[in-house]
Amino acid sequence: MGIDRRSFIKFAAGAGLGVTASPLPWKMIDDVAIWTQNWPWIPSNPKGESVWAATTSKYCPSACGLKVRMVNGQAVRAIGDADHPLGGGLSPLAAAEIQMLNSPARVKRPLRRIADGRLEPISWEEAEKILLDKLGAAGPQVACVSGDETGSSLGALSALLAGRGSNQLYVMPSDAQAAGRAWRLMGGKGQVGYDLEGSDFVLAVGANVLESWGTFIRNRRVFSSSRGEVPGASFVYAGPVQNQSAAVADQWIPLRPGSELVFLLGLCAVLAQQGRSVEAGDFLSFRDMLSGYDPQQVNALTEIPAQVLQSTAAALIRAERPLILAGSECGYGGGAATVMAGLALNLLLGGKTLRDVLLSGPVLPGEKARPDIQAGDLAAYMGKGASPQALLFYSANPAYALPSPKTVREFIQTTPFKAAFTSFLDETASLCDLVLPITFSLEGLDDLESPYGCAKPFYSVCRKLVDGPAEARPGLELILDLSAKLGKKLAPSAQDVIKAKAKALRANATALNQGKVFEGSVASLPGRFTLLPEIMRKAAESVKNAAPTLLAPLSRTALGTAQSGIPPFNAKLIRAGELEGNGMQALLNRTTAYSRGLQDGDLVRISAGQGEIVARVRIFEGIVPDALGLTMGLGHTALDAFSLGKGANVADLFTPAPEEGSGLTVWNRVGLTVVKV
Amino acid sequence: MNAAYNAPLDAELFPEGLSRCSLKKFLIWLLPVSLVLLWGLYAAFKVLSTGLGVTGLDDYFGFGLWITFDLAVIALGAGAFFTGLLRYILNIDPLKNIINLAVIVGFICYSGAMLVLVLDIGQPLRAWFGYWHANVHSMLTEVIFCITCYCIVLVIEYIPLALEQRQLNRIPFLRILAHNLHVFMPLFAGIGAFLSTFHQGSLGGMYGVMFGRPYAFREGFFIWPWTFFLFVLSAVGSGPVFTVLVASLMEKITGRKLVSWEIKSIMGKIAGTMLCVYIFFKFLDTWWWIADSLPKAGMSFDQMFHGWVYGKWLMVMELFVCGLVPCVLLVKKSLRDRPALFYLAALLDCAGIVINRYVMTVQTLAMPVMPFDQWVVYTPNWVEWAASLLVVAYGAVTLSFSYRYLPVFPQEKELNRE
Amino acid sequence: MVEKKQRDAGFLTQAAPFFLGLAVALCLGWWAFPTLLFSEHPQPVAFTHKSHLEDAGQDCADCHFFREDGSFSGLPSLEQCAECHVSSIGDSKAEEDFVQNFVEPERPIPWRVHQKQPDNVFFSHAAHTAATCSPCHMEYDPDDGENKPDALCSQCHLSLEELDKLPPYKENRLTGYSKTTMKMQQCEACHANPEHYGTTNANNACYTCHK
Amino acid sequence: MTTELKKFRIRWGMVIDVDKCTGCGACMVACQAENNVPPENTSNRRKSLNWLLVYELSNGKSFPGHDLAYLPRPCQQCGTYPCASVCPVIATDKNEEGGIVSQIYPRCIGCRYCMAACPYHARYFNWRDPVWPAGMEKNLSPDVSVRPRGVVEKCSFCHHRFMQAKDKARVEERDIFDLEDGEYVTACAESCPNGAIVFGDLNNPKHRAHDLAASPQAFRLLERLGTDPQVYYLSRREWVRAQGDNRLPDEGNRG
Repeated sequence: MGIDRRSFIKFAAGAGLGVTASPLPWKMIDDVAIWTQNWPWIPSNPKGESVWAATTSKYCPSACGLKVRMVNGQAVRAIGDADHPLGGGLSPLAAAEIQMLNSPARVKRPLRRIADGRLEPISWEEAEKILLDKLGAAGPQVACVSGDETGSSLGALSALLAGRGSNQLYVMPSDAQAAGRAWRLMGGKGQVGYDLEGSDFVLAVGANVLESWGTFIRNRRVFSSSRGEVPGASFVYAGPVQNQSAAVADQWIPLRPGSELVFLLGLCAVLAQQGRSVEAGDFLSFRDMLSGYDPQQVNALTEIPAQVLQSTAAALIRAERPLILAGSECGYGGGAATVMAGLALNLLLGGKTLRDVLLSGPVLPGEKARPDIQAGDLAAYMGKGASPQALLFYSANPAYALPSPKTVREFIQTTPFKAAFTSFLDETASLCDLVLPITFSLEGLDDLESPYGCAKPFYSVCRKLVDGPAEARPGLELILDLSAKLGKKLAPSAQDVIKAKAKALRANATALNQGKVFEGSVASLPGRFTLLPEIMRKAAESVKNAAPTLLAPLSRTALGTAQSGIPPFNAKLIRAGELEGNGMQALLNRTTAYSRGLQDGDLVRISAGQGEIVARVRIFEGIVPDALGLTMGLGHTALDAFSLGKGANVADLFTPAPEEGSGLTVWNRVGLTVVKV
Repeated sequence: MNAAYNAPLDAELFPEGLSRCSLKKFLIWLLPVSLVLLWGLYAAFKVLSTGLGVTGLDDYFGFGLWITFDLAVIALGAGAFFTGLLRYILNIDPLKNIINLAVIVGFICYSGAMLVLVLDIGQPLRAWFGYWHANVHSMLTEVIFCITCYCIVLVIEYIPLALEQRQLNRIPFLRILAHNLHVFMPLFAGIGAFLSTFHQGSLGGMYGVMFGRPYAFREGFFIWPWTFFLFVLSAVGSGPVFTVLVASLMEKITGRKLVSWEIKSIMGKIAGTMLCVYIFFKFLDTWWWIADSLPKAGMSFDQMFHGWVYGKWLMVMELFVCGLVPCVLLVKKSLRDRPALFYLAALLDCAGIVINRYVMTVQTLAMPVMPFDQWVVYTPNWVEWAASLLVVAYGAVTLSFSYRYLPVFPQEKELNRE
Repeated sequence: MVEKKQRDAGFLTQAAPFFLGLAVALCLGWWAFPTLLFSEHPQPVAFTHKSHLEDAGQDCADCHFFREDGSFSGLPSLEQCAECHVSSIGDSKAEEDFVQNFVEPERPIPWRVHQKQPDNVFFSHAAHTAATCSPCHMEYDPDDGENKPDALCSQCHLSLEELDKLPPYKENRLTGYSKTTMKMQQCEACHANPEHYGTTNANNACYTCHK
Repeated sequence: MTTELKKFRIRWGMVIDVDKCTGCGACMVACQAENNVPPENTSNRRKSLNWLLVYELSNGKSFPGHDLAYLPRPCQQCGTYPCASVCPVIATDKNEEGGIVSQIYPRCIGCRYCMAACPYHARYFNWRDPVWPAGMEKNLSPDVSVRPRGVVEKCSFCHHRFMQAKDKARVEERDIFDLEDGEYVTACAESCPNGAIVFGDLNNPKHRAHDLAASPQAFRLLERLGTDPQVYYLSRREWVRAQGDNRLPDEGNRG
């Protein structure tokens, strides 16, 4: 019996009816819709009990407190810790810290440069062998750069170098370094501390106090509490750009870039004229020097209206416990003289809010104290161009962040052997012969002592909370191991270093290991200071011959650190005023732009020294005349897709020069040439 | 009829007594259309497989070219329901000469719009939620219900025409079916008119209810904002002439007379009359919008426009050049009877409605409502164009086949007596 | 008469393909499809509630308890199991396997949860307690001796406490849902019941259950 | 057609002090991490998901009279919502105690009508499937389901935290509708070091947000459209308040 067309149609009709009358089509329609809510390629939520642990952020430069939530051994969220002395909220970096554990820029295994210039994975045994060989061969001809100022790793590195007979350990330049030099010169013993909590009038000069300067999360918590129902401290910001601090400050005092020092001296002059003095051997010569900075002269130098100077000084005098914070917008290169003038102004006002924060001091054989290490001038060292035999980088990215990165890159490249201990494959690591993965925040035992800005000695142990990449090793542990293998045993383990530190600070190591932080007591200020007016005077001289267009860098914490680049979560925080598409934006006010024949949207080539940046003009009225604002933290040439190809690196334009007087390398008055493309 | 030697290969399928071009010529015509179709299908595949990220739509313009296109074709496809209404319910007999085309155009417009909607919604596999989990307060629910139902009605209206195909018509069952469907056509025309009026209206209502968008928001009657009624009126004011334009375009392409001038003129008169009513209320609405609605939202008339892309010229075009002008040209018999002016009026009429749908969709969304927000410009990308052209190509194919094999135009034989 | 019979027979013969198609489709739709749609998986551990409750004298709440943060510990963690089973304490093969495969390598147990809900559902165990339901539904009262203590739990969960062997877990091949889990309709049996609104805090708002 | 105002015993609300916001963006990052919003490396800001977006406001004056402010914009959780009323499939609604406008991802069909209706641009569409850099999906939060492509999402006032706070209260046998101030706060409010965002029950006099919302310096965005938002802003700066709503030139400042 053949199947004719007719019976086939009948069969099909019956089948159609039958299927319709069965659950098949209806269940399928429903299940297909359910399938769309459970697509297998969409990641699923972890499930399980939440465990919380307190720690201090090693990623955020503010060293804010964190409470980390973990589920099934994975960190899932970090929230702020209001009980932490430096905490009380999150910075945009701390908020992304958990995600940075799995950043695409992470280094996950040791890498070695091979003949064709690429980096290839090798085993730790091989890597260690190369490292020990090269360090052994280099002898005392070894230098090291660390990007971690607050951890015991810094001291351990100094001890390691001491064992090799070298003292070439440098930290990345920072405001802390400038302040350290100033404080030491003026007679301070430890690290200068600022009692923000106890102040009723905060004048931030150059320091972007609510975004990037010092322990800024704590600064912001103090700011927050000042805005309660009962008005607390006033915040005044003086600087070239209406930045984050200026946006909420009670007053913004526009200052031309680099004129912070003169502004501060002007304030000192008004106070000195009113009979204020400082217990200092050279106060008289200081006062004499100030006579060159009366309001009229300051106005002539910097165009700050005399009346602004007078009223600011009056407000400072009215305040019971004023605090002046002097620093630089970009966080480094501001020089020691500005900080000295800031400190002098604080002292003229009684210095009630200044603190001498004593540090733990060396605990390892041959270790150098932090201020001694900070005394080294990395920019100057690399600028001189005499490369060592071996160069080590520890969580540092000078090839991106140091001024005139081109010189820095040349310096690194001419060094016969260079190795990076790093969590991220940054610009510097990309130049190295050997890249060694170290754990990131939360992944390995680390510690954090008294970050710059805090008012009291502070110490926190950053415990291992989660597993890092299988081959990443905790940095401190690694340094100790390395030193031992090079023949100098520093300490049996990282835990022993921490215990020694705790002992030195008279802190409870057990509590520290449980996540509690230590806050020490305040030491009294030195009875007598030295003001060194000559340094300030010399430095202030250079303000006189300022270039017609000055660089005003803008800091944006959200854009990451030099080592990490832009965290993936933060890429969408970039605003139109910072990047348009992937093009850099140059902020100019209308008058400045018109006087240079520029209009909104014009493409300009901005050059200074050897560096050059192409950017688009964006009219922004919150910037002083004759200044050009550029956002820092962009223009990475390494790391991951979230950092690459976005804008330009402002450090390219930094032209380092020794500060007259203090000798510290500075780049706070960068003159620019702006040409329309 | 004996097969002539020079008759095309598929001559057996042609409508009784009508000649058609050679199959080769027909296929050559279909070739470019198919290429566009394939391009559109590729775009559709991209959208369905990777999501709407491939389009030029964004979070400011959740609605863009596609929705504009949908609204426009649905308005222009209104010729189907309105002609059906006049032909079957009001018994305006001469319209029988164009009703078939009106139905086909309507079917193409609605099925095409639904095709685009499938691409436009992010989760097409959940499209049936519109029925199952319907929110009766949403204008869009009304749209979903009415459009799908009306599309089914259009299919039912199209079936008897398809069954009149010469070979199919030989099968007794199909012939009887076709005949019976014809008998019921007034019923379907009535349902169609009801459904269509409602969703044309609720498409307008969709915009009118958006009280967060001062550009579109209108007050209204009961639950229906004024845009509800304006959309109905504008659709019936343009749909009929669009059908005529399609017929005339087919005449140009085929080189044969398909619809008599008289019929076209009637359609023009109907559309013109309705357009007049529409334009009258549209002016009233615009005045009230400027005088009352906008100031209530704290906004001025000038704030509704920006630069060239969103300039006032669009409004001048919509209301005057493509509104008042075609009104006059279509209503006044002496002007209407001059073919050049008639076609110009028809084109302007349709363009005006497209502009209306465009500004209601795009300008509504482009206008910043928060004072610190900014105007944004929307540019559709190739995916959106390709998918829209997919519908145009699909329409061309459907029309081509319908014309070639179905007795679409009752007057054709008479008008083309050799 | 004969003619009619012939006609009937003719009709039957003629309609046979139709009914054949109907029958095939009905079998396919009602039997083959529902069977094929689900895949079957055994549990990773041959766990028995019975021996834990009866032999070991444990309480339900020893494993299924509320945490301090209000969340519910539906399944015990491996550490909890290992509190007793750090090494085999009995002589069953199942326990030996468990210790070997999970406790020793510290591998979390990939339980297959019959009531597993998708990510977008938040089920609050704390809201569905005897305290909420028992005032009206006496049969859920745990203090009522006549009723089984799990009467409330078994409203949603399979009753496993008397079983020696765990039933296999069936998973929808397409959606990944457990066959025995509740769908929204079943939640709405209570949540959409207006009688619940005043007496409990149950309501049928979307955000009562979705996340 | 307008939506009726729904009244609830609890009205979860936010009071955002614009004068305290430095625009650092910590709230935006915290929000993404908390709510499993994927990171995006796109230069198209109009296609990236930001449940909370910080806008930069300018007073429009020239130097030195220029002033700027930062205004974080979560979903305004409107009392008279323009969005939920237009959803054809009830994927968004305002129904539960607390008055949070819900968004149900498995229900949403992705028509984007709600986005068109929302004047605050608070709603976002998943233009693509969410992708985290390899390995980062391990750090997803357990609390919020991950959305597939093709659905709309928006700020939920971290509603899952309300669920968790209620569960905690239930276990402690407390009234779930009388939570203490601060027991339930959103991730953004919690993250802000400046304390610019205060979250609480606007109807509960024991909550700080209740008093702050009544401040003479408080304003809401686009109030005159009648949306009745549950998000309040504070600023002592007149020009900032003026930018909260549209005003005709002849209406003065608080029209």
